[in-house]
Amino acid sequence: MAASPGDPALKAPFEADAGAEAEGPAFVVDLDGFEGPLDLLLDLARRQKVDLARISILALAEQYLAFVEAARAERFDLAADYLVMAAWLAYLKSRLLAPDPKEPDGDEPPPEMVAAALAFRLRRLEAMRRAGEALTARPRLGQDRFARGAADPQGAAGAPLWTASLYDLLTSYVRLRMKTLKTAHTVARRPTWTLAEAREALQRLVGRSADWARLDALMLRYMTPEMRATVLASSLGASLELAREGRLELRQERAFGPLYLRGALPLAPDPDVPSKRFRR
Amino acid sequence: MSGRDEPFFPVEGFDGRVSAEEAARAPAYALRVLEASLFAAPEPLTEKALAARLPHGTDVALALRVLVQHYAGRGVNLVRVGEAWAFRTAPDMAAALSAEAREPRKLSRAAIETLAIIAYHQPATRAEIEEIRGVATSRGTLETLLEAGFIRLRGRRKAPGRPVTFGTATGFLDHFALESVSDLPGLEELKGAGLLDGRLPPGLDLPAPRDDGALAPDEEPLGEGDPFEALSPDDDGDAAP
Amino acid sequence: MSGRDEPFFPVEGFDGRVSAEEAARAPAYALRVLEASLFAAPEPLTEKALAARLPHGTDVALALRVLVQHYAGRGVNLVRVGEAWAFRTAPDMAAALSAEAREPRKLSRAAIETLAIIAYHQPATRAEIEEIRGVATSRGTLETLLEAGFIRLRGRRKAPGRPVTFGTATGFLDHFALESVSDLPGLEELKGAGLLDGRLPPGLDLPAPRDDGALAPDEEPLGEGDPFEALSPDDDGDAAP
Repeated sequence: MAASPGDPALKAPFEADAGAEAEGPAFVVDLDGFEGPLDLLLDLARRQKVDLARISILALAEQYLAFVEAARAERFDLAADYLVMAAWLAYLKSRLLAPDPKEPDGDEPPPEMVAAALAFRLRRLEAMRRAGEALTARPRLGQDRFARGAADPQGAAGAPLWTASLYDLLTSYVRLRMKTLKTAHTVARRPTWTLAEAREALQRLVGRSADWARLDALMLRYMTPEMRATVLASSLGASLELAREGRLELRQERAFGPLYLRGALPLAPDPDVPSKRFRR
Repeated sequence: MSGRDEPFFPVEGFDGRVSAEEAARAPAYALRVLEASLFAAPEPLTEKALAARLPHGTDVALALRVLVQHYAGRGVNLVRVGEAWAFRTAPDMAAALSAEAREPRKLSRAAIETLAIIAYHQPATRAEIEEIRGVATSRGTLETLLEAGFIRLRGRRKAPGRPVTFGTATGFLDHFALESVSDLPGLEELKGAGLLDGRLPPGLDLPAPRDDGALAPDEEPLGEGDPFEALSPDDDGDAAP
Repeated sequence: MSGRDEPFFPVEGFDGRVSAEEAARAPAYALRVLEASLFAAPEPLTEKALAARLPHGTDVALALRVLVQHYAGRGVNLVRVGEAWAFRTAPDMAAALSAEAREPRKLSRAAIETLAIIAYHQPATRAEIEEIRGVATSRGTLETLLEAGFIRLRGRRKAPGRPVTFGTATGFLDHFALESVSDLPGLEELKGAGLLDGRLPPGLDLPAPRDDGALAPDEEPLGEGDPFEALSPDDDGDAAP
């Protein structure tokens, strides 16, 4: 339920003494107890202790604004809805207090009508709330009244009567379609050429060939338009790796110039040597 | 409830709703088939379904009235549930049957309120529910009510966007011991007070509840995955936005 | 069995097993509690269990005898099951019950999905259904839907293999209380009703379902042959393709 008049959460903004909260955010206004501004308004309206049909909207607007003011003074962040309602009520209040003498200005309904509509909505919400309480107070199936407890072994059944609700139908359809979409995204995932693939291809292409060959020319066959970037990146990475391991040699004449490679010398090199062979 | 003071075996004197002569016209065979059918059926049975089990031409309505009357004072009553009929234990037997009582279905306050609005205003669109409650309706709330069999998708409003309308389902009547939605508590009063009238004229609207799908400052995108699964299962109540 | 010739409401003259004076000693309250308990219990109840629900000192055995006698000629009888008691439909009611007593069963998820696809995409071939579901559709699933009267064979697609096309049947509209398939909600309505998350992946579109009864331009009549053959190969259960 919404906070009752005795609820400390609600009292806080009104009754907290200013000094206590001077430092620190210890102060919490439990707006979670309210289901939005209308709920808060209804709670405030109930405190006018009159028939909801005769509440003063002006007084209600003032109470609401005071509540919001107090909450803001405590540096409490109010959800946007509460602030929008505050602005709306402030405007309504100003119109109620100072009616525009030159009346029919635009299509704005007179403030009294707007106030009456708000009062109506509060009464309607209250009525629905009471209706919900009245419903749940009824003798409920499974708690106060009971259906047959066991299947009847003699109530032989024929062909099953298949049932499903429209809700089942719609949710399962939507679920399916969402799933299909997700799969489509996976398929469209950016293609990659892994380092392992590059390594394997390089070893196959270069092998022990003693001739220098341009890396991009060697890789040409793999470079479909969408694969170009990944093939270049992976083959460069793999060739550096292979050079470090002494399996091939790399040569580049100048910065950003083409990269040449050839098979390593047949003699197994000293582990330190390969890095020296890597000339820039 | 009727009954406790009536004789346990209602002999001749019916209480006026069904005369003895009328009752005599309801053939015993039909009454027995109805008893057996309604007893054996796991769900309430419609008059139409019951008629299909009886010899052609049987006055099903009369037979049902005879049975209703016969069971009125018993431990088990024959009750009407919308268009259908079912045996249910008498409401005053609750205490004696406490062993059978299940954990009450936990409905959040938001769910109860939403259910009441749908029941009293049906057919109601989501926008209408939100207008009355003044807050956005969470998906979880409607799902809970749909899954419980309390509400159903009725159709669509003939209005721009043709929004889906919700209404109560048979499970609602059954659960809350209502014969029909016209038996809703306080319905006439609310109607008389004009509280069930349609939407307010435009221009008199309060600021509308926010449900534009846009992210609030304290939210982040769902990211990958099934959006259905992303809804936490306990997203039952409506959070104040 | 007993019953059909006996008066439907056993008046005074009990058949000797329980005298009227005896019956009068069984308090109505006890009889009502027994009725309600035996009806609501998930299993037959022993005399001891029943006694526990009654005021101390109640003559449970007598009360049970009174009830047995009362229900002797009815559609539902009170019977002894081993050491316990339970209500059962009268044995001679079996014929009347089995004729129409169809146990409502929930459609399997596979069946609901298939049905939904057919509803929105009709006319749809089996291959098209499988494409959307991502799994093979078992013959059993389609047969269930056909037998339930939810779908029908519409015709054949004018395409290689001339695959059978499926559409919804009148049973579908009846069951889901739709006037026509075009009343199925579209994407925006589902969203508006709160059945879809606000943040949908782009590219999700729902077709506008239609079923005007006539064959589509790319359809032709079913023609000769067992239409069920079109459902083979016979594989039970939905398997991944």
